[in-house]
Amino acid sequence: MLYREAGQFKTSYASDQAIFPILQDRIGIVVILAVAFTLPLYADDFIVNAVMIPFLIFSLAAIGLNLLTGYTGQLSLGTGAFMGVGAYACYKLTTIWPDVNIIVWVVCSGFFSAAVGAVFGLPSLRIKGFYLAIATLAAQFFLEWCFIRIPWLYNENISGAIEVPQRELFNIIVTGPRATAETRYYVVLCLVVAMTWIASNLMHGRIGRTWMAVRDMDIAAELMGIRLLPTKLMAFAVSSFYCGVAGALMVFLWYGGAEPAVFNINQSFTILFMIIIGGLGSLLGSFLGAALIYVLPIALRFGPELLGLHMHAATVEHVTFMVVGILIIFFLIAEPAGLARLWQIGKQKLRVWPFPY
Amino acid sequence: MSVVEQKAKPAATPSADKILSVNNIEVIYDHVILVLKGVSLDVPKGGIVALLGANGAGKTTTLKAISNLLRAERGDVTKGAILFDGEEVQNLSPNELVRRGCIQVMEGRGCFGHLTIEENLLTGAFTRRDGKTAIRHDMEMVYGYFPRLAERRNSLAGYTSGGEQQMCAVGRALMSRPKMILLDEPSMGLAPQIVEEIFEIVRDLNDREQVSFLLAEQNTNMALRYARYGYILENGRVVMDGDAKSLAENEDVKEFYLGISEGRRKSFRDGKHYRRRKRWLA
Amino acid sequence: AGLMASAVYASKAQAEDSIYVPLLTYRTGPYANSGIPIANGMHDYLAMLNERDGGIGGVKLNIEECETGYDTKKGVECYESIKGKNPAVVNPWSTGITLQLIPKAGVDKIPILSMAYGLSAAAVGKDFPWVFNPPATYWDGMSMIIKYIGGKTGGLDKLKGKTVGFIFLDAGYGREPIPLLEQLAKDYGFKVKLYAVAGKEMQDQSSQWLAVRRDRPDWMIMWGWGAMNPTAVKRAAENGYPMDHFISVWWGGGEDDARPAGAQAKGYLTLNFAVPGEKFPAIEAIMKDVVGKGKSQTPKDKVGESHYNKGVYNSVMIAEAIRNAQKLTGKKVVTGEDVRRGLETMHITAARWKELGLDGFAAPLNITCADHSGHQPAYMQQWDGAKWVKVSDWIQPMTDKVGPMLDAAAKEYVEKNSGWPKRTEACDKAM
Amino acid sequence: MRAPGGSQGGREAVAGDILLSVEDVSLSFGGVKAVSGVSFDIRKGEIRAIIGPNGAGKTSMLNVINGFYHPQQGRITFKGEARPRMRPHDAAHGGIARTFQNVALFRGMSALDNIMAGRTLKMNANFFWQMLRYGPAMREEVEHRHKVEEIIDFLKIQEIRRTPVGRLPYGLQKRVELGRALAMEPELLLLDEPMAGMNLEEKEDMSRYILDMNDYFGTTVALIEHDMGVVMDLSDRVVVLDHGIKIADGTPDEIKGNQAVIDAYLGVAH
Amino acid sequence: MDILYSIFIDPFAQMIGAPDLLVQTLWDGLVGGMLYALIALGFVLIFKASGVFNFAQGIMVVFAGLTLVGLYEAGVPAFIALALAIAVMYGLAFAVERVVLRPLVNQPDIILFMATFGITYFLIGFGEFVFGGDPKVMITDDLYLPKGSFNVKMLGGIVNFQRLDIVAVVVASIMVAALAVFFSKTRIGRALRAVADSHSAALSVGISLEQIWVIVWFAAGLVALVTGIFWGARSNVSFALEVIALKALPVLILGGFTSIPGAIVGGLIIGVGEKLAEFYWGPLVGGGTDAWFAYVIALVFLLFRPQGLFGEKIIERV
Ligand SMILES: Nc1ncnc2c1ncn2[C@@H]1O[C@H](COP(=O)(O)OP(=O)(O)OP(=O)(O)O)[C@@H](O)[C@H]1O
Ligand SMILES: Nc1ncnc2c1ncn2[C@@H]1O[C@H](COP(=O)(O)OP(=O)(O)OP(=O)(O)O)[C@@H](O)[C@H]1O
Ligand SMILES: [Mg+2]
Ligand SMILES: [Mg+2]
Repeated sequence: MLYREAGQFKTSYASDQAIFPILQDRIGIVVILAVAFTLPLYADDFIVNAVMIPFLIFSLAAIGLNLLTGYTGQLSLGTGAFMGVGAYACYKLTTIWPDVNIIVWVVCSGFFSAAVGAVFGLPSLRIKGFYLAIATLAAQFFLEWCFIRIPWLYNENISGAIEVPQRELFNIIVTGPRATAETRYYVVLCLVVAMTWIASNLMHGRIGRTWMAVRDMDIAAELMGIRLLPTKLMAFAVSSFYCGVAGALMVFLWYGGAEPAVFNINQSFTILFMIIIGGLGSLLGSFLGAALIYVLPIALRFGPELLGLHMHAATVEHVTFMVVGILIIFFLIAEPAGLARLWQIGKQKLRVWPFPY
Repeated sequence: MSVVEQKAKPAATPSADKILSVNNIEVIYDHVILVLKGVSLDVPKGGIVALLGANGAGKTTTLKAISNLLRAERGDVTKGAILFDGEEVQNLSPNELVRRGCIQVMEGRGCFGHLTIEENLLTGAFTRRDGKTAIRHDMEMVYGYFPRLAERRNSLAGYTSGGEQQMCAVGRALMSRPKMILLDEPSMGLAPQIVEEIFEIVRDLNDREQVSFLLAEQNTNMALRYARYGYILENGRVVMDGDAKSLAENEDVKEFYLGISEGRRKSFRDGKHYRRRKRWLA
Repeated sequence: AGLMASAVYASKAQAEDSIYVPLLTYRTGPYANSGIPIANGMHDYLAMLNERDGGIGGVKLNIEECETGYDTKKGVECYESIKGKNPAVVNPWSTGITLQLIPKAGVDKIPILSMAYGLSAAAVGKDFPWVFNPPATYWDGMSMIIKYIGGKTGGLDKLKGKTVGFIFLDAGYGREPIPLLEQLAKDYGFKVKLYAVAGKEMQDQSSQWLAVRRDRPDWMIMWGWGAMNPTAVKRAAENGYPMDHFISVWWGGGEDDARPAGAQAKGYLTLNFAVPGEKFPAIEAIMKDVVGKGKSQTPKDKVGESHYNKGVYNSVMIAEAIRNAQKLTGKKVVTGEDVRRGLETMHITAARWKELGLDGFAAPLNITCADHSGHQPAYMQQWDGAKWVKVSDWIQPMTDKVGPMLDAAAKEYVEKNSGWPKRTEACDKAM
Repeated sequence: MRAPGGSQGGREAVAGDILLSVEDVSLSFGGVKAVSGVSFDIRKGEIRAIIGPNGAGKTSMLNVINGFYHPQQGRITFKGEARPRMRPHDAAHGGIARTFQNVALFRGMSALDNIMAGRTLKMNANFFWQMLRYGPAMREEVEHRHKVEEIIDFLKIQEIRRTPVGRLPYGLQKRVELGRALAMEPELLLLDEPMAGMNLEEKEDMSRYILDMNDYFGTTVALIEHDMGVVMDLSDRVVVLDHGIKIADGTPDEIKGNQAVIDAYLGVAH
Repeated sequence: MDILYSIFIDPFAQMIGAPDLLVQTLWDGLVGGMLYALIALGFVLIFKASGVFNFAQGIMVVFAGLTLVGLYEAGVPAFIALALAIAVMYGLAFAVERVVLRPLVNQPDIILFMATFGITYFLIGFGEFVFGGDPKVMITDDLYLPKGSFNVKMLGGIVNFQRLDIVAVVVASIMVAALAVFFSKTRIGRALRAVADSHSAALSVGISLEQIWVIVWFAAGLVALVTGIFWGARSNVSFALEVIALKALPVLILGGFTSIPGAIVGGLIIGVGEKLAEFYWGPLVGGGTDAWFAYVIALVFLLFRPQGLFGEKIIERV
């Protein structure tokens, strides 16, 4: 009985079109944001640094991919490389113009990966589905090769890796080894919240509808006056923008340095799996998926220790792999449409509670 | 026969004269969407039974529950039982059901787009073991029923027109030599004389080979002309049943399903603006 | 998440009366074949100290492995999870992870020991007080190989006009020695041909070896890892490349690298800095107290193999650094800060090796405040079809060539990383 | 365009201008001749039916009209303009909307969003405002929502506004599809078997919608349908195809009596 | 000018100048291509029969190889180990059908794809748990696989043929031919294609998905075992082998997901193409082009034939 929209009347279409039309949802989101913004006050460094920051960054990348794959229906396996483009762009920008605020560069780096993404999105006009994956795979491997082969990209560092120089924002160190976990966390959190909000706006408006139309039935979409190529290219660009920013954040605010291997195909797969398991075409799903795929293995690794079991590190790893595999299958069977859908069904049940349906 | 009577009957009694009996089933999709709220019906051996009802009444769902295809749609029969030839269908897999002679023609065709028309027909004979010549023979029979299919036998089904696909789906079901066919809107998208033809085929098979039929139809007129018994489904409940003749004479049915009021057929131009349907029970 | 945090704290509390030695290892993933013996060697030696001596200086070692799978992401995660537990030292065992940890080490005050891998420039103690890469850097290794080749051709000056092929894993690790190789090529007048092997191609390499057949280099040098090594050895043999002209850096010198090619690999050469074999008293102690008692994952017949002994070498350095740190500070339970000082004053003479029960196991090791690598010599070993045989004396690196390049590289690193801290840590006197 | 409500009783052929004309169009796929040498025209404001047996080439004809297929031969003139290599979205821009034989809704979206998607062409707030969902973007959204709600009221599908269309029963899907096409405010609406799979009452409703649309908005309609009752009652003129060839063209009454049509299509029932 | 020369003239001059090397390159490409095709075949089988893009094929190769060698190392005679490995692959097929596919019938492709990723994860963990992460040497002698090589003098040079490669090519060709016939000519083959088209329609005509899936997964398991043996013999059997599955993707896509001959032709085009490119043009850009070249070839072909060379037509009609 707690979760009912009964009695909440909409008096205008504007309010009916709000993203969270139900009061309880709005309260929920405020609570989540409040918890997120106060987290460093009571969580330890490990949680902030090794769990929350990567979780948020992965969520952002997952949103990026979800915009393309979940909302527009274009399967992409090049996420890792697009993230890499963002990271390398950000690195080049901040080393060429060190005085410009790093946050500006992080955001700008998204434009570079948007451009690259749009170029590799061109074949999407002709090629579809799993076949399209090949175009993005070509992007993945070609770009990965560029990250290794073009020394200019990493300023000719002998190690072949990029290192993150120290940068400040209002005299607070935000990147480099001396930036505290809290600072980095807040920067990441703010960006992720802002970009999620923007993504949500886009998806609830005309652009989102055209993308979904293209996903669901491209022929019908075209017969309704939607131009396929510009629409798909825009999806590629926006999606790559998100991935690029996520990549830049990953290197600058989490790893503090990166070699090309960070942006390999496994990264692409990881993020794809996040959105599938979280829910294609759902922003919430991007977060849930990131949590399951990234945070769960960490939790599992520390699980045995928690239970006082002393397993060998490698054994823990083996068991973790098996359990994660089983859980993926389990969740898929429980709800193929993803965790986000599971959540919706839960809400629906709550709505009719205490009756079964 | 009324709904109440059916409920009272013990569910598991196999009865000799019924090929199919559905006892008070309830179906839920996705764990939350309740679609059938207690549907019961019987099909006698060698009978033709029509299942009528508006859009969304639950006809397709009922048929899928019978042929056990619901699981593939994340639907579940949560209550009640379905007996085909004395056996609980819930314990049988769809292919075992087909082997036992119960086959469904799905709504919206469901042809295999990447197979040719001929290959589509052959898949219909998948469960058969009586040799190539028998299968050939039946294929010729199907081509005899639908000459249009013979013309298009080597084209991929995905490229054929809507009506051709519908014929293909019906023909494919015939290929399995079933004892009972569940037809879901067979007339949809077919030209009038083909519709007629399909119903003639139904009657013919029923006469000659004692094949039983359960027809879910919107074309009430046709359905009641060929069926012997009918059920009317509204909102997941059976609201009326009876002999085809008596149904056809019922005033409400006449008005809402047959489009006859005051004894004559109305023109579609004369439709009143947005009438509210009178609902039974629901 | 809260639960996990408390788990982490719980083991922190445990650690009060012992020295926490985390080992970042990888027994899974595509590079496991190289990772497993090393992990075993590292673990077993430390475990042996616990069993035989009750730890170091009377304090037990709390040895804990964290599985990285050679994956940077997991490696960093491991680091984050151990850094709160007062680790004595971190061994990242992956160049990628090392690069990531280098900037963090100084901030978290945890020394990084990257034995003969990682960032070569980190040998410059002035700029990298927290990073150690003994006994030799990749550049040292490359210079030793060229020296060896020079010796075989009758002097370095005879290299003029010869062609040297370099086949490498196309990643930071494999590319690192290229600048030195090119420098040496210029100095001695030989030609260099590069053959890059992408990570995905590790198992194939046919186009690379075909190119080798075309170019007919006089010598082949390899910087490979994991599954790349055995495949390369096989391809070389198949293409009829003379195996005794095919030399790998020390990481290609595992038994598992040569064994799959079997007799075909006969003649294959690699550098090594820790002599394989189980006839050393310390290794025998491992056999008796650890492996023999089933306290290890090592199969008996793998004790004393080439990579295993490299793992032992790594742990000897850890143990010696802890010992030094105890002496320097007078504390029993030492932390990362102390161990850093211990590492900077590490001096394992031949006599000390003997004391350790490892007589002739390795060349003397000398790390100082300025020199975090030691630039110690290595020797050449050759596969005889079934095992490794030592075929050369200790080869000294060309310090005169390597030194200036290291300094330049370190300088460049510091310049590129604006805000890189100036060294403030004082230097201890060598003991 | 006729005045609202001005069409009770028998309909005279509407003497509008020619909106679309199809001249000698042929289309074949490999060996299959889907359409061969068909010519006819559609006048402004009329309801034009296209009938014929299964596989006669009716759907293909619609596909040619809105640029999804390109005929090998012949010419389509729409509003006095012939556009040889017209793409489907050009047709949409020109004011042609359609529904599909096998419902082609955007399955993952709600009914409301589907209909809103129909208004894409009419919306133009730029990316920046879309991003913020504020200012022009929000205004536009609300304004079009009003229009869409009118359509929803018109089609009586208020209750299913928020239901993902994939889960709707077939008949309602067809109705939503009609709504989506209506939302485009087309000049020419192509309906491909809009009443297949509907029962009588629903057909009556649907007929009503089509007539009203035709009356109130002056939308020209090309209608493919197999229910002869509907075709004969609704349409002003009928063109009959068989095996890709036009076999008759005329008012419903003429068609009813045409022997060729009876043989090829209607059968004895009528 | 120089650049143009080294792109357009020099490589061809080299080819003509040293025809033996060209032949060797082509042969190596052919062998490589056949071996890619073998992996691709595993994908095709499952895709064709159930519309599932089986991400786990790579790990199945490793798992099959490890089982064989692992059993052998545990003292089981080679051919009994082989038989047991086959049995294990059957068990795997059975389990996958029961636990994964059956509950996920009629779900979109991408979901099934994801499920196979779950299988991959499980098999990695399970395989390492049972067999350990260290690499194993493939048994070749006991399986009577030939060793060594012979040189053929031709075209003014010598061309080297590995005996093992020849066997690999022969075995791969036989498997492909057999499977191609099976798919196009038999009743089961037709049913498989029907299942790939639509699960629910296949159910409705009485095709037993359970049975079909076990058959194809088992067939794919056998293909994996053969692949494991040959790839294992080329380097060794380790978890690193899993990545070669990625090399099969362009082959698969170029050939068309559903075509068995396509897998072979695609394999050959890609095998030969990438070897030629790396060998003759690679040095211009510092080598390592084989990391991506295959994908670019595939992409170029796709732009002209969006369904791959032999793929089923993409049906578009409304
Ligand atoms: N897979 C599904 N998930 C959720 N709800 C469903 C699903 N399939 C059908 N429904 C719902 O079940 C109800 C009955 O649908 P059903 O398809 O059985 O109706 P029907 O009588 O066959 O209608 P029609 O005449 O339009 O075919 C509808 O309200 C529909 O929304
Ligand atoms: N893309 C295509 N490729 C091959 N053949 C096609 C294609 N589209 C249509 N056809 C063929 O053209 C013929 C006409 O098809 P069309 O869909 O226009 O028929 P229709 O008149 O709409 O029939 P129905 O009433 O059954 O829907 C059919 O025989 C069909 O098989
Ligand atoms: Mg239905
Ligand atoms: Mg049609």
